[in-house]
Amino acid sequence: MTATPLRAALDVAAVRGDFPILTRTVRDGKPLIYLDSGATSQRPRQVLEAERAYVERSNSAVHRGAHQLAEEATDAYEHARERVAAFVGVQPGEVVFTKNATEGVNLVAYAMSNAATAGKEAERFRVGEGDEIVVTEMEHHANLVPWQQLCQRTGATLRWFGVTDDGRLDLSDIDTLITERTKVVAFTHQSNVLGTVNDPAPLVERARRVGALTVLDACQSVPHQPVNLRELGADFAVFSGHKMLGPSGVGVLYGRRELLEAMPPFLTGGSMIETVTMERSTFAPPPQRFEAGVPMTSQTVGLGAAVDYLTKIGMGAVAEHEKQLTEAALSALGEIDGVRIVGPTTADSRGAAVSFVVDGIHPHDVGQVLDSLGIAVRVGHHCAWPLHRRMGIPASVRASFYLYNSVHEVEALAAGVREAQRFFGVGK
Amino acid sequence: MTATPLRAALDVAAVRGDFPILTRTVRDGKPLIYLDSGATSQRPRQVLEAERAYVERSNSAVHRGAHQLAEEATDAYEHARERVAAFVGVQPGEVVFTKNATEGVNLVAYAMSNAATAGKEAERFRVGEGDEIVVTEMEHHANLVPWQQLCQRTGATLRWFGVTDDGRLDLSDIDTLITERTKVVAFTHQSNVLGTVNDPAPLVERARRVGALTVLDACQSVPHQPVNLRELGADFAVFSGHKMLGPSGVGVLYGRRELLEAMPPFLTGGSMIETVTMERSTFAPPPQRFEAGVPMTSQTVGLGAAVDYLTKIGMGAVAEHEKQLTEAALSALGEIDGVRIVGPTTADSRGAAVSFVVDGIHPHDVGQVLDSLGIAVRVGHHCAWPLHRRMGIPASVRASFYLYNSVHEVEALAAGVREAQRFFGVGK
Amino acid sequence: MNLDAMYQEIILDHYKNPHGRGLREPFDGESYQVNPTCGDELQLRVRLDGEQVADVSYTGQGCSISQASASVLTDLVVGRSVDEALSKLAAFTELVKGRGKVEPDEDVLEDGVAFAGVAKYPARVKCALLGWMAFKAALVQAGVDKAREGAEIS
Amino acid sequence: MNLDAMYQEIILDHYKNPHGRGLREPFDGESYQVNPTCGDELQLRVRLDGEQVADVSYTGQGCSISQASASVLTDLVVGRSVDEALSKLAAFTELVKGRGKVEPDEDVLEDGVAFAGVAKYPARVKCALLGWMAFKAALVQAGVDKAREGAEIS
Ligand SMILES: Cc1ncc(COP(=O)(O)O)c(C=O)c1O
Ligand SMILES: Cc1ncc(COP(=O)(O)O)c(C=O)c1O
Repeated sequence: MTATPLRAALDVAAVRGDFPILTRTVRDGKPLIYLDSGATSQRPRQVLEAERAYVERSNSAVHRGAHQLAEEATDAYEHARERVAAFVGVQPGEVVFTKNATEGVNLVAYAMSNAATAGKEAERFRVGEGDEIVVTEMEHHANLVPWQQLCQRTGATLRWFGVTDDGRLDLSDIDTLITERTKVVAFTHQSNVLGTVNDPAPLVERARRVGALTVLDACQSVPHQPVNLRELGADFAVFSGHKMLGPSGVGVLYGRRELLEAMPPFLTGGSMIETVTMERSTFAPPPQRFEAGVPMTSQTVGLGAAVDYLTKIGMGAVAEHEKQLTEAALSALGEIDGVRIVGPTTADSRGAAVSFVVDGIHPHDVGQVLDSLGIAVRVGHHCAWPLHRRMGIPASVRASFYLYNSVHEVEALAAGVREAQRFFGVGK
Repeated sequence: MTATPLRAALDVAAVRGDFPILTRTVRDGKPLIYLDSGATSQRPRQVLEAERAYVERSNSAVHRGAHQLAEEATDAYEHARERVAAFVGVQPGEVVFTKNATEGVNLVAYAMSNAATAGKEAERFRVGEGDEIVVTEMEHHANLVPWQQLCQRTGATLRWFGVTDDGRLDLSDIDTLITERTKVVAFTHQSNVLGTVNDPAPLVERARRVGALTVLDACQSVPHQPVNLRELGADFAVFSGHKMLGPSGVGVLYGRRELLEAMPPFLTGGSMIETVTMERSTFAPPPQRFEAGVPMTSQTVGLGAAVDYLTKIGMGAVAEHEKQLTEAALSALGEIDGVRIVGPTTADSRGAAVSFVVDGIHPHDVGQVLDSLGIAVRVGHHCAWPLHRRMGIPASVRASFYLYNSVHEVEALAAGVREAQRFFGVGK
Repeated sequence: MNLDAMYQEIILDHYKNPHGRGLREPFDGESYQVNPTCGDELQLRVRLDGEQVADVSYTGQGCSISQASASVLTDLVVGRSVDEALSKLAAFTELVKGRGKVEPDEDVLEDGVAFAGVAKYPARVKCALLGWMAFKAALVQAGVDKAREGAEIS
Repeated sequence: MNLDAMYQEIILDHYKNPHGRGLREPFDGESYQVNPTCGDELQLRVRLDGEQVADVSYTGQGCSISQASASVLTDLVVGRSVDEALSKLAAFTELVKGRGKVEPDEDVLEDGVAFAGVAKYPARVKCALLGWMAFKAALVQAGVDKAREGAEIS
């Protein structure tokens, strides 16, 4: 019996029909070609409608009322939590809703410095002088700066893995980087610039061996491929609703249950307490402990609908579709003289963020020409400045694809780059 | 010439027509009587439509792209900031978008402990042993627990103003409470339980004299009365979008410009940096410095629309309308034997949160009876547990009114309370 | 909504005339539970006699549901074996968390079946379980193996 | 969109053949400016001769707009009085922040008028102002009174 790997069928035209914004035109009537989903994705009708139905019918404060609306709101909120948890293979109690992934990383980093003055159960989160935090040179600022700041607050030292010339994580010094001194290993699952997909296994294993916590930045993986966080084994992971067809203003921090249970709170206030007196407070169990104040209720409902939408299409199909687009882009751009791909040049262990530079034209100017053709890409360092420095470039152009993009749009991108070369009189 | 104070005309029926949820029924066909706006308010069609129009047309990451959508999104976001700023009489650069008011208070409290390891410009934010933070006994947990935690992190001491039996702030010991040791005076503008409106002037003046910072919890005032934060003189203030007809997931921190400029960051990551290397980062000027990661874009657009809506109706008219409802409620509930109002019993310097207890029936049970009649109130301690303890009660029933409530609904509330007494066989 | 379905006579009776109320000595385990949203609180003690629940005593303040539930609890578990008590706990938990879809067994739950109406109001489930959570925690404190706890309450 | 409206010949010329580029000594004030979203950077020095801007020298890397704008800047301010330079700065700022609604005065801005097209693209305004922000900061460092800075740039 031979397994025939199915090229999963994703009907791009049908998918596009669900996204109202994709029918609009820009710059004097050019159809929008949206290749900036790595920054933020678009929301399908189903998400907009779920959110609206909630607001028009059940909107009220969750976990705080005894009336019917409050009941419905709480159900909607917790039901969203269940679906998001199931989507990444974890328990609902392990899912904390944040405003974005950035807050999630900060939450863990601050909880760790808060551990200094918290109870004994928080001991394993404490960091101080002599301790080390390990990150990588390909991190988004969101998974770098909070750790720098944690070091600044606590006196710990930041260390990092380098990146190879072809944009892969250089794990050759793993045993000297991750040591008994290491408290946290924070790394990205998928680079938002290079597209590189990192295998968490060696890092998780080594971290576990030395007793360090692992924090996985899953912002660019969860939206684009099937991800089972439990299987990956990281202790914590973060991702953002707005990058996976959901609303802005909602993100997710996953934490292993026993860790969340021992971890001190971060934001404090209403809904996260157990008892409060003027003198002192005690705190609710997770996930409530980490959700202070009235939460982003309708946004979680929207995120739940986004997860349903993605599940219905199938994350395997999404990944497969993106792989086709990535292959097409790597080949079409690779053919252009004077274009250099920043990151792996094949689609293996690689996601659909394709960054490149064009000899003789600044990325900003390339982006402007593409924009004039209706093609929305991102230019700059994409919040990964150290990575750009490592790759020897100040900035790059990034096209990032999602389930609603078509091969036709990839071709338009390549044609647009040639047009930029023509306009600026470079290339042949 | 005599000034005739106009009873401002607010057309409740017309207003109600803008709120889709108010037409629904609950509990087997009872028309919804929503008296829980103190927890969260409902959103008018105009807000829903503004948000939807944004998402269907311009949705993209703000401050991060050079394409047309990113331009439009950035404009929409910054335009919302301008309108929110104007609504409370401050400059756009003094408005920081947070996920809720709770985050706003935490932001200031964490920035203050971060000041310990930040540069010299942050000196005035530093707190440590011997320093004092002053709050009040009527604070919402959101303006109490973060200060307790700041004290725990830094060794500072928490002190507080008491509350009088009739629910007013007891300022008699202001000169011994706010002293040269005081670093922060944090207090609510309007109590979410008592309805009490506090005059910020004496607190702001005294704090200024001793060089302490003031943090105003404006969650319950900005939605319900004309508020000019500049005139009130507080250094910082917070409020939440979801309590003022806007979306959940967006709140506001106001900070005086020179303070925001000197204040260390709180959440760190993308969009709030100036330069980043692996070794260290520098940070953008405010307000960007305090808005890490992709923000709640569509939600700020919704908040902008909410502010427009309120402005069109006029905050004077809103306050006047609520005053009528409050007077009606105080009188209708006051007439019932066995009902005790928690807070001032006249509508002077008082907002439209009316809390009460009913002899012989636990608030939870009162709430349940009201719910069975379609009346949504809140029961419990409303995130003000120390205040309830001070008032000698474990919990209370709170009805909170807004511009879409009618005197008829107030009457239904009073009738519902009588029904609860009948059902539980108490009262006469 | 039918108020009577929630506030059945049995519940109101237990509320007005609670059984087993008061804190008694000696005891083997004790627990203080609080409902963080409404401030209801319950302090409960359990005394074991070998494998038997010899006494449950409690004090606290809260709504009719939480107080009546504690009263029903004492009726159901005092004099039973720990295993029996744990299976009552499991059955009661299943009932009130069942959103009105669980058919209660009167042989097991006796007066506890009256809480079937409460099960339809998720916001009140915590009230109904307050005493039971305290009972469970007190049992653990009294040395009953966590693994025997039976149905998870939370 | 008309690309030619933004990338006017004048701009492309300045980009390809920048005026005054390079860092020179001596200087009285220096500033390093960076565009945090795209990483463009510019280091700029100014030398004063009494009330006169004697030289502006700079280096850096960035897009055509930021580089051309720095080049135009040197043409406009070198040899002028500080006051004249500040009023050019004010006029240029007003133009590029004007969203395409400000009519530039060619007598004041000379080649700078070519940036009228850029003004329609708010994301590029920072690029166009990078050199001017550096110039302003360098002037302050060189001792020019902050109060004289003229139009606010930010
Ligand atoms: C007076 C007061 N302060 C603070 C808050 C906290 O607001 P949020 O939960 O939106 O952060 C609330 C509302 O819950 C409030 O009423
Ligand atoms: C890899 C990666 N990590 C973190 C983030 C931060 O996500 P957010 O801005 O939603 O917090 C992003 C996106 O901006 C990202 O691409």
